Amino acid sequence: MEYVIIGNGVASQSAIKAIRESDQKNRIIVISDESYISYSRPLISYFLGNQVKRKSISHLNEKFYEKNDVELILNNKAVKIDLKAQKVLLEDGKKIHFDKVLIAVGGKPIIPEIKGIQSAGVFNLLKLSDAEGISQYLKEKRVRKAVVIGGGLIGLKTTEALMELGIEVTIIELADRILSASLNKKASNIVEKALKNDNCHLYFNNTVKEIKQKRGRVNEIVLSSDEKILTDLVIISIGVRPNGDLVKDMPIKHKNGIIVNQYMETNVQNIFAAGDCCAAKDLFAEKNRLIAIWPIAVKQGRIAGYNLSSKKTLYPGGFPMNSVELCGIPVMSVGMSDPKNIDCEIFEEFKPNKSIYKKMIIRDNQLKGFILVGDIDRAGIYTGLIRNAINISSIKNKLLKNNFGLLNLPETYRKDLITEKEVSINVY
Amino acid sequence: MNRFKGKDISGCATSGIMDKSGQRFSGRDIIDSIAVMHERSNGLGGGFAAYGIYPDRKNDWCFHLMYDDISSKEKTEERLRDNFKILKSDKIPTREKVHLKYKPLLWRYFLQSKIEKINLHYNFTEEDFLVNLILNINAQIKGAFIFSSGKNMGVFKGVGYPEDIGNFFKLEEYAAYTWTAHGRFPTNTGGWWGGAHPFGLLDWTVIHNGEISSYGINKKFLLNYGYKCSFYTDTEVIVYLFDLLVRKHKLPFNIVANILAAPFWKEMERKQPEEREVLEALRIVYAGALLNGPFSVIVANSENMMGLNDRIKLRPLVASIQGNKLYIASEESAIREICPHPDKTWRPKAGEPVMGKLMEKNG
Amino acid sequence: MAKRPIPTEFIINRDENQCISCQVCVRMCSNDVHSYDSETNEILSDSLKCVGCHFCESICPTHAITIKRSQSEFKMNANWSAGVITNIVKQAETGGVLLTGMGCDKKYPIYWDHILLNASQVTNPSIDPLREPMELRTYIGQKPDKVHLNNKQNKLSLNSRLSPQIKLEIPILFSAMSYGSISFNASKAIANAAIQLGTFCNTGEGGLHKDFYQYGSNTIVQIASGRFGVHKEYLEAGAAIEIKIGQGAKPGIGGHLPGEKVTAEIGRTRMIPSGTDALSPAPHHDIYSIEDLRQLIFALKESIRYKKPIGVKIAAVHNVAAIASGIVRAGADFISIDGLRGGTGAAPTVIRNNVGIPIELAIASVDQHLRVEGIRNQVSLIAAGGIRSSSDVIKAIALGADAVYIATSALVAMGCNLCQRCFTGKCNWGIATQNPYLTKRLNPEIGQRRLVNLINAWSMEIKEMLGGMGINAIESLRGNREHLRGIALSDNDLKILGIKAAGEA
Amino acid sequence: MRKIRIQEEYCMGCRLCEIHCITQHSKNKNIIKTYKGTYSKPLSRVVVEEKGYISFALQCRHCEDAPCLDACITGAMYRDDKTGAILCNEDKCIGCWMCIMVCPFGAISRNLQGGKIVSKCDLCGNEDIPVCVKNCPNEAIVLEGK
Repeated sequence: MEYVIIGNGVASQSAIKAIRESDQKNRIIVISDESYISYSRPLISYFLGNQVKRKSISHLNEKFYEKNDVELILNNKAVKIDLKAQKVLLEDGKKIHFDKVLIAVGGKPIIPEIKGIQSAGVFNLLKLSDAEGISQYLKEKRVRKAVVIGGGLIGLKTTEALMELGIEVTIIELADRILSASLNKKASNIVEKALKNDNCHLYFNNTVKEIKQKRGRVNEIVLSSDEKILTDLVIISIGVRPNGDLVKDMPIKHKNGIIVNQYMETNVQNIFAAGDCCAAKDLFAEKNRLIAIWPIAVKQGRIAGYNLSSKKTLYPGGFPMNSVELCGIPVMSVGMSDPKNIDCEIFEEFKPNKSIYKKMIIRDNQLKGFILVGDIDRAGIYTGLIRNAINISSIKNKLLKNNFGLLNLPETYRKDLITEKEVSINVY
Repeated sequence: MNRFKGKDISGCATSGIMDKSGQRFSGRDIIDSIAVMHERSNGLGGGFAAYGIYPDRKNDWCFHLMYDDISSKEKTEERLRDNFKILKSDKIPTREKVHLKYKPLLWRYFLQSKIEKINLHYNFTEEDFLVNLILNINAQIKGAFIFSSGKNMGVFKGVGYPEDIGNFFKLEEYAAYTWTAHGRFPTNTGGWWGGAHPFGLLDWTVIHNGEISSYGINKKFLLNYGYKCSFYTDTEVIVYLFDLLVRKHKLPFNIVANILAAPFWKEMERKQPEEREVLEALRIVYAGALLNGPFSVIVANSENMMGLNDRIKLRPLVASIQGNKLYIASEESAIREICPHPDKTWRPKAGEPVMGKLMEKNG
Repeated sequence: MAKRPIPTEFIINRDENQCISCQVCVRMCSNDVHSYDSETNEILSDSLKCVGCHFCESICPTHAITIKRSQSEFKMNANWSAGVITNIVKQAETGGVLLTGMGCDKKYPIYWDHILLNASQVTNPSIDPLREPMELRTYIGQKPDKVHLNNKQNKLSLNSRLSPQIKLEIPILFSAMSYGSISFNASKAIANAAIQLGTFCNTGEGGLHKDFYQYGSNTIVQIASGRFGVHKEYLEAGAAIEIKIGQGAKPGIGGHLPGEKVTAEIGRTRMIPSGTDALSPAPHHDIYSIEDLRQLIFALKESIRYKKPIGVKIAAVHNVAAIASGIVRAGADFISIDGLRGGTGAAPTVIRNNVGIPIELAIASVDQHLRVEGIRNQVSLIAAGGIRSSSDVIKAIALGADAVYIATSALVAMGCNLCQRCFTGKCNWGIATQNPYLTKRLNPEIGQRRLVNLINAWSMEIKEMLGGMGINAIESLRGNREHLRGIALSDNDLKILGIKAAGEA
Repeated sequence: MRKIRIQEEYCMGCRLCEIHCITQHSKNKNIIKTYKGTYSKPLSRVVVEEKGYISFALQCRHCEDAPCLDACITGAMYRDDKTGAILCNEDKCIGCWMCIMVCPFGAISRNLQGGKIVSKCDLCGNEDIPVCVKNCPNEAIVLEGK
């Protein structure tokens, strides 16, 4: 029997581990359009900023594929899945037989319609190759200024990387604040202030309508507000969307993300999906949802792996969460961070001068999400409360106490935790 | 002549022969047998018990007494006259040429107790009456000592090597169906004739090799039942225990072994529930009768002879059988000397009694 | 008005080079001796508050603390010692009776230390307990004078069953310590140890906590003058019942558990309102004479269908022997005699230090008296009060005890250092306290382990000593005073102890 | 697979575990030097939580199904094959604090002295018994498995 895994991101790897737990004999074939064996996507901005060396950009040891005896096909794109013939078609015409397929092709950057976007010096930063491209460009051209389009997580990490390299960065953000997806205004402000201190320019409610070039490479951008900004480099990071190329003309259901059931299986039998390309169970909502974050990719990959090797396992569902440190300020946002529902109780603590902001979002006596900026110690305890849907009516007002700890938790939950009774500690 | 000085401690030689059919035989054998073990005694005591030696007076009590002087003899005889009809009294026949350091006056009395005297005591059996009297005379009359007090049996003992004592008492002239003999090796008494073994009470006799570490509590236990131990000898304790357990408490002779050398609790736990219950009860109730420390004893009465070892066999004891004859001795040599080819010879296990029972009392 | 200061009893020696200001001592001391000065990052200690329990000393990670006796001395005066003076000062301040805990600490002779044991040489071999079986099993209960057997075709069986006995694998029991005077965890540790060791613990007059009914088979339930926690289930739960008449630490007076120690649980167990003082009267108000006692004994025997032994505990007082024989005749199956040095959770100092007689003399005279009366086998004797070691145990047994009770030794095994402040409820070792912050300091599993270790060590030593005497069953030593000799004792002491002087054959 | 069991009911709150943990992870492992020495003390990887008379010492549970392992984007967090302990390779850690975000025990902390790396219980790798367990006077934390 053959397992074919398309993509070699982290979802792919944890699927491999999971399969090998129970099945050491059957073949595993991994197809990747990249030329490297796996590396950690979130690290590429650190790589760009020289904060991480090339060798340590891989999060697993280089023997990984040998150890799990995986047949790795690099630099080759899977273009089609022939269900009848049970074959995966590759760019170069090769056909790979499969019994079961895992689609883990991740996402791809959203490229906006902007005049001059093809000009040299315009990049996006998603893959290692992008990072290498940029580094190369920086070396050749003497880049002093850069514009980052999009103040999302990638945008900001890129910004940080560039600033590390002594480049003056301007961020153009469509929304009224950075990290609009995960933070509210107060939280964003703290980070914005820090960015400004580090001499980074921010434009909100604004976007780029044209990229001008001189001698075949960018030297200026024009904002929708008609302001002009000189720059040597443009990074486009307005977001990522699930990569649906492979399935677009197949009977596989997909609506921003390949739809999978709780076994990570698509509507087509033996075709599974996991990671940033798939929309799976949302712990808080009825309908599936794509949550493009690392831990969920790991989890989904594993669950998919188990089910591939026919060890029936349920995906419990997840919720968004992210943690990052920007300009030395730790920032965390978990679950619903800026809900519109009025039926939520909000507990807040705001100390701008200390760059501290905390926000707890509670609905029907359960913690549904939180934002922590500046002080994130023991944040996981809150995450646990969300994950296990603990009734916190008795401790609401203690949540924001400093040295909030396990002792503040409802006793039964606390005891179950420390005696490691059946509480789910690994659901995202 | 140190009497009542500290507790007697001694190692010893023992030998016993019983003809279960009741056939009587001369004392020659037992003397030869005990003589073999000369090395095991040191001349400070030897003695014999013989059963069936007075057939024509077998229904009369026969007391053997030793007197240090005439006055004690008079006092005692007055006491005897007082309580008994003295049918016959004479000197115990001895061979005077046998050299012995010291020789007390040795007298023999055949008696019948006076019923009215017995009835003076509230529900006393004749035996109770006798035991009471014997203990009193022995305790109270200085210089007098009753060392044999059964029917149709006798104890012969003194200070010297056992073969000399046997010779002295002319034992080859007696015929008995059960003979026991003892050679002493005391470590702390100069040797007093009364202290030699066998120790007798009524027709109980005990010869004993060893030292009983539980002496103190055995003594107190007996005190509880009215036995005053006055001679500081383990042997005395053992005799009283037999008298108490078999004569007074009516326990089967062989069961007494399970009290004096009680099995370990763990062993009892392996027994059948009913037997276990019995054994545990015996040990719980008669805890004070447990003989602890090294010993091998030969106990006899008119119908039985029993050899018994302590519960971890710290002293030697060998037994043989040939035809109707049962031999028990400290050393096998003592048996082979007089019975070269026994049908069977064995080493009894610790605490496991060797029993000889008279088949039919003819004699 | 300022109090007249009492000189400190102890001095806290803190080696500043060793002290790392980790504040463990600060956190642990229930008497607030230590405090942390954040300005100087130093630990300060108030010697005056120190009771000398040595908890801080034992827990200090750098051994920086040493507790020393205070050097402060009054003018030398054999008659007016520092102790005497401070007591007077205290009473002048408070006008109250002086309270104390644990047993008498006065300098009366300790007869154990004047008794020597025997051993075998040549004439009989000593026994090696590692090679030969050594039996310590002991039965507590009334023994008949004789065993009656049926002999049906050489099949022997008991004609009459023995009266109820309790079986001890080692002749050592845990003496009465009530749940209340000691903590739940301490009681639990003791009960579990008793089970593991095949011996018994004693409820004292604290009743039996519902969680402890499972230990009933190894528990002696006590009935004291307060009748706390006594009811049908209680009586039926135990393996034996003990009527407590007196206690060695405070003969002739009742008990007092201060209200602050009476938590809800304890109140429930004792069947009294929590927070109220538990006062047990000096006498049982239904026992004003020996015949009253007999009635109670048989009332109890009836109530449990004669299935379990009933004992009576008395303090060792001057005519203890006569009293004991009275109790035997009143039908008791065992008598516990508690000597002068027996412990307590709280007693008036003056009583504790001046009333009663040492257990060594008491047990000797009781055993002797009962033997002379020929009733010794009708009762088992348990000696209590100041048994400190295996040699004390074996001497007590040779003097005539069937078994011994230990309590203080058990507490020491669990941590106690005899600071004698049990009545304050501030026991740092989590033993004599009900304060939840302190009680959790005694992990019952550790307590049990330590108790079991102690008793196992003692029984090994006892076996060695027995073997040395050429004895392989404890009953052969019981009352066997031939194996004891007295040293540096008066003829009278020797006479009472019923032993010869060392050197006598 | 080693595991540290917490016996909340026996924790006396003495914090000796913290003291010995700090010592164990200090440069010289000598308690006096660690506390009296000039350079700064490391963080304690075991933390005693205390409220009234309830207290317990908590360190990384080294979960079988460890969320921090999944959340770590650098692979710094790994499980030791021998002991089963979850360890952090400090050279790889970049301080994104994902692990802190997902640890339901709050048993991982930021080590701000040592740069942006996490500090967590390592079960005292080379010791045969973790020092917190070894030095707990009341067995409120006990080691299970080997």
